[in-house]
Amino acid sequence: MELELKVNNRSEIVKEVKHEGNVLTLSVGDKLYEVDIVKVSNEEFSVLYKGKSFNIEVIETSEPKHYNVNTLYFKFDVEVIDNEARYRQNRKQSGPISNDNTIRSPMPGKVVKVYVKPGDRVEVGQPLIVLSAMKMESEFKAGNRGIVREVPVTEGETVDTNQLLVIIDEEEPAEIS
Amino acid sequence: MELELKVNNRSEIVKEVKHEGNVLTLSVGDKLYEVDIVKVSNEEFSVLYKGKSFNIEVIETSEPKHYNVNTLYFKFDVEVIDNEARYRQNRKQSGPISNDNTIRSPMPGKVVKVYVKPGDRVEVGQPLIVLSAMKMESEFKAGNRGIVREVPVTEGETVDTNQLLVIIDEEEPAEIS
Amino acid sequence: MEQKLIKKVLVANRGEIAIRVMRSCREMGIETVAVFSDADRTAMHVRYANEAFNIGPAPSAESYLNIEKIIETAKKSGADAIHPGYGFLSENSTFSRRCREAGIKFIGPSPESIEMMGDKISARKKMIAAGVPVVPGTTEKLTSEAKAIKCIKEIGLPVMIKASSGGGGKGMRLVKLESQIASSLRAARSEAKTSFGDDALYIEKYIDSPHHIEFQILADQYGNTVHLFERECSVQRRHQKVVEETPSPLLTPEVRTAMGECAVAAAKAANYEGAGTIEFIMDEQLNFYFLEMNTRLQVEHPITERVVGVDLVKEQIRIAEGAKLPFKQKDLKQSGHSIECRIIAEDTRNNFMPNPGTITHITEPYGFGIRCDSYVYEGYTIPIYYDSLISKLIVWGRTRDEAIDRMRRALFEYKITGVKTTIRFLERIMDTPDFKNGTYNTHFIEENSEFLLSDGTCDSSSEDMAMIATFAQYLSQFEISKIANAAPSEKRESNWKRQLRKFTARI
Amino acid sequence: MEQKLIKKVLVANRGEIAIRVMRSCREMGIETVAVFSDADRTAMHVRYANEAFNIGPAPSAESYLNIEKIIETAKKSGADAIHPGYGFLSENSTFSRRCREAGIKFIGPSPESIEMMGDKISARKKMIAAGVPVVPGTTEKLTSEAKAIKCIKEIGLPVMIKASSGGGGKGMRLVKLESQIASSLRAARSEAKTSFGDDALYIEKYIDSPHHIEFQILADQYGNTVHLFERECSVQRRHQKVVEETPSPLLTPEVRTAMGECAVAAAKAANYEGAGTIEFIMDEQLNFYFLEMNTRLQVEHPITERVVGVDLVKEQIRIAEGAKLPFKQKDLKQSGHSIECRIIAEDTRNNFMPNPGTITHITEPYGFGIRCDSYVYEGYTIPIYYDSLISKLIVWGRTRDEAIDRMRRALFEYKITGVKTTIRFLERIMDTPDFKNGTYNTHFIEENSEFLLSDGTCDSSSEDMAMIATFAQYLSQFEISKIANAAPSEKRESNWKRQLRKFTARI
Repeated sequence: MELELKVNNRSEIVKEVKHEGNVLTLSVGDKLYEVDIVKVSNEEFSVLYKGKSFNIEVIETSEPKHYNVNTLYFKFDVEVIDNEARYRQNRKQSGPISNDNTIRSPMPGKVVKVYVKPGDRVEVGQPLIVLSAMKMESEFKAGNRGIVREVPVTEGETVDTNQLLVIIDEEEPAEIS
Repeated sequence: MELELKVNNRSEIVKEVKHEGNVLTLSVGDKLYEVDIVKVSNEEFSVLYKGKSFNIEVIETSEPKHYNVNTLYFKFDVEVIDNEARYRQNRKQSGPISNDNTIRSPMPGKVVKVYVKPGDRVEVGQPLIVLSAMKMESEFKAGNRGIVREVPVTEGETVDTNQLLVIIDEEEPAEIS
Repeated sequence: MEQKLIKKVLVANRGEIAIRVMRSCREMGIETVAVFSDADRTAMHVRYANEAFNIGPAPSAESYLNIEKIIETAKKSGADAIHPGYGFLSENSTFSRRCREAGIKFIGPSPESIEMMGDKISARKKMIAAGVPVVPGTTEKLTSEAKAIKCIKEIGLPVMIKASSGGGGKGMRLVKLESQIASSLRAARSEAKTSFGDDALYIEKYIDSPHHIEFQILADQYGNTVHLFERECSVQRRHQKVVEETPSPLLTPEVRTAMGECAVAAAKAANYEGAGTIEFIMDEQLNFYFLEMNTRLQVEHPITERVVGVDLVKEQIRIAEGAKLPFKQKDLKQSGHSIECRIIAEDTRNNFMPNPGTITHITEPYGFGIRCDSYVYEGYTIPIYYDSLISKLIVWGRTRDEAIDRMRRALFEYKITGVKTTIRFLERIMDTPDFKNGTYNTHFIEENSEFLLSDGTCDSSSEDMAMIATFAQYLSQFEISKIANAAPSEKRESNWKRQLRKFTARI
Repeated sequence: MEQKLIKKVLVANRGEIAIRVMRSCREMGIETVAVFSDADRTAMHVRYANEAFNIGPAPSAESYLNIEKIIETAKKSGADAIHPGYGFLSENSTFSRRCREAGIKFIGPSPESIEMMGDKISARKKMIAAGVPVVPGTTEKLTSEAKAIKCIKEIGLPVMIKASSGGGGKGMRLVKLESQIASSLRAARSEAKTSFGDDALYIEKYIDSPHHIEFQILADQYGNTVHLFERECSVQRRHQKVVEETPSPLLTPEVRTAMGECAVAAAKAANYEGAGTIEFIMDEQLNFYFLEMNTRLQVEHPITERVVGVDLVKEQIRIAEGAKLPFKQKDLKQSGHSIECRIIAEDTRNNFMPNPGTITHITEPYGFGIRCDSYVYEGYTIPIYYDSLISKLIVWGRTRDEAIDRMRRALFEYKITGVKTTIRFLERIMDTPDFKNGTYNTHFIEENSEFLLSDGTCDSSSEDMAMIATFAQYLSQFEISKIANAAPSEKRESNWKRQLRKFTARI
């Protein structure tokens, strides 16, 4: 078993060398580890390495092959790189997936106010939409001048993290009069 | 949906009448219930009935279609009666499944001493086997006079609940001299 | 007044405070009624109560703030009293009045007391009359510059000059030096005139590095009033308390006594009944001024309970029943030190944005000196409609140092996954020198923000461990056959175990 | 003696006590080393410690009692001290001596103290010399009937006549009336002669309805010794403590003072260092007698910690470091009331048979005045090799009545599924009149067994609810399409949610 893993912009090949009972010998890049590792619950591992006791959570995310990994004091995003991931990554590098003209919700919440509709002309800083979550309201403003292309949500609708709220087609900035 | 359930020697037909959202209307025997019921975890239900709040655990057992059900203060064994269960029940009534001459472990533990082997003649009260669990030792004695037929465990072996320890072929009681 | 035992309490609240109130009711043998919105059917308070009734849609205005629906539910369930918790209707005088009209005991003060203390100007006047210090300042409009200068001299620098008709910072000037007085007055007047068409000014003492210190009081229906000492609440972020402790590391015994006497005088002036809190602002020279009264239980009440040894909810209920206070001021003492940390579902790395979601896993801290008032459970989805407080962690220690050590240990043990929380941020607070030394004021978080939000140094070996565990997780999903079972005595598996196995295939 | 700070502690134990010790170490900034047997790889103490090492096979004799292996592990890990917890090697003088030889500090008394107090006869003699009352009785063999009668008259009835060389109840006679003395002596002598070939007798005071009361002591390396008051441990089943409380409802202030002084004298006589417990037996007239000394931390130490406000493990460690006691006797006070219930994995309906197994679900109690020292977690399999204690529930109340109310509430909240536990049995103890009134002795469980083991009355509506929930469970497995989701804001599902869904399909 061999896997390419990526964490904090560092990519390493992790390779199983031996696996007897709880004791797993593996290489991470050019380093060799012998760990006593056991799964204590669905997403939690107890790892003993050179006597040190580590508790590590490995939690699946909504993105396939991406894991949130929590050690005692650190949180990591670990990605399993395979052919599919490599393909996606290449695509990502060639074209922007998000920019200032696409507004997505940063948290689950409820749309309390929509100020604009498709076709509206908006100026920099103009309020577009207000989201409410847990007694806190956040107003989202236009980052660029442009024409509203899409507003796929309505007032009163609940939205999830990362859900699309507004898309704006950018125009050239107007001359300052 | 209709099901025959058995609890404490009482059998009732439970039948779904209506099910809208969380609200389930059903009959238990000739009584009609309208309950607001929701599953809050794998084996736990929150039930509101006439305003009263109940938390009920329904836990699968190792026996199929038998559930341990815990309400606040009571523990019930609830059995789902279907054709298979009816067949097994009929069998059970016609022939004994366990008797004094079959000794099974009442808990998981370790066999620390085996006093007898197949073919041994044993008297009433004679020690047969000692089981140890959690710092407590339990000695199992012969309930009847007889010949040991089988001892399918050995000293040092760990056993699970209900595992067979000794079988004795009964003899007629000896005359008291 | 005659005593009337309460048999059933409707708790007009949700979250941790609803459960906290129900716990004391249960200990007293009192039945509890929960109310819940459509978003809260699976919430813990619904499951904990003896009875539970839906009172409307998710938005608070249509459920937890719906006075008539709550009164109707109390009548339907036969509750003889209502506990409002904190927030929602707890400081709503209309609600207190409607309870009185409906013949249901409101566990809290009268509508008259709530109204008197709710209006800042009437409260300030009442306090002055009762001899309680308020922030020094003019109470009348100043139109002459000479009079303004006279006032400033009386109050003493620094002062804040404000426009009488003002708001939003317009016409406001902070004056620290005597040489600035005249020019500042002129600038403020001109700005006030332009902004509000009225150049009248108002002058208030400026408290430079303020401390927020509050006193817990209890008053029965017979005028007996005691205080249960202070709570230091200066660790705040955007006026939201984050950490509270008692005793305050700042107070001297003399100042404590003086403040306690003022707190009792304030409560008496308000004709107060039940549990309440007098908030003070204090400067570095330990001068203290009345800020406002909270006519309800506070979020941070547990630290007082721990150090004074009194269950405040039980006392609230007994007072509502018409009992006399069971202790006098001299019976109450502070013993040891207590700290509370508020665990909030927010993303400290993303401007403290609320972070609702589904709780996947919780490990709560335990052991000597630990209390945790929480309401979430594994699999529970925190709704987006309400407050983001998910838990309060309270510790006690023989000394302040021991309490801090214990809090660090408890925060280390506390694990919540599924939503982002402030746990790590709170750990950093416990490590901040200003907090450890007890030398902090309300600017603490602002002044220490860099330290509080910095990462620890992460070496590559931690990364390696993260990769190893991920590898193991991946392995366990694909190589079921390689299961090495750590528990030695499982030969036969129950259905449950087989089910579980799917998820905990041990590698 | 010089002070030497401890930097790393090996905890030579498992279960709740190992974690309890590690918690205090963590608060003190001391690193911890766990040791574990093959059966304990997934145990919580292994996960809690900074380091963990396997020390052998599951049976205790080959792991937790393996002195050389533990010393070797301490050296390997660089631990400078060993905490033995309770049980296992905690009262083993050889272990204490081996630690000393290896240059590792044993957190506990010297081997000499352990040996002196471990031998009942030498301890009894030492106590008599120190002026501590012991159960009155002869210390020499009685062979003449006249002398025996004289002794009995001196001790006073009732007495127990025992065969000097005896054991197992043979040659033993309880004498309550004067008229029985002569015949009982004769019968005992004859039985002793037949059974052991020796008709020498021994006479001891018989304590009729005994109370078991113990005193906590702390002694530093400089001879400073204090007691931390009593623990009432009379609720026992087969000599196993089940519930403990402090203060004892039986003691008067005068008797408490007298016993405390005896406890301190006993510890001084033993040249004691560290935390220890002096056990007394007490009759209905409050006469008390030294029973034995436990030269270690007791299971029930948390109730003392709560009422006196001292972390006993921290004091043990500080004493081991060579620190002086930080308080004198007059600084220590009892505040409020504390009760501990032992939660044990046993089947109370099946003769209290141990009931190991896998924990499927736990809900631990929380809130004001609750402490829970546990070590199990969901999915953990309790091994068959060790003690069946899984958790200790400790409550505090301002009064004894409040503590009992709180314990009932906490037991109500405590839910453990997967193994049978004593929780329900403990709830019945809290409801037993003799316990509520505080009028109980060591016969309590025996005398109240019918009440304690009886079922509540169960009406058919509870049965109906059980059937309804079972029906719903069955339904949820077969009608996945009918899922009605209680949480309103879930539109998009994470993988995790999809996985969970399989199990929590809401009906």
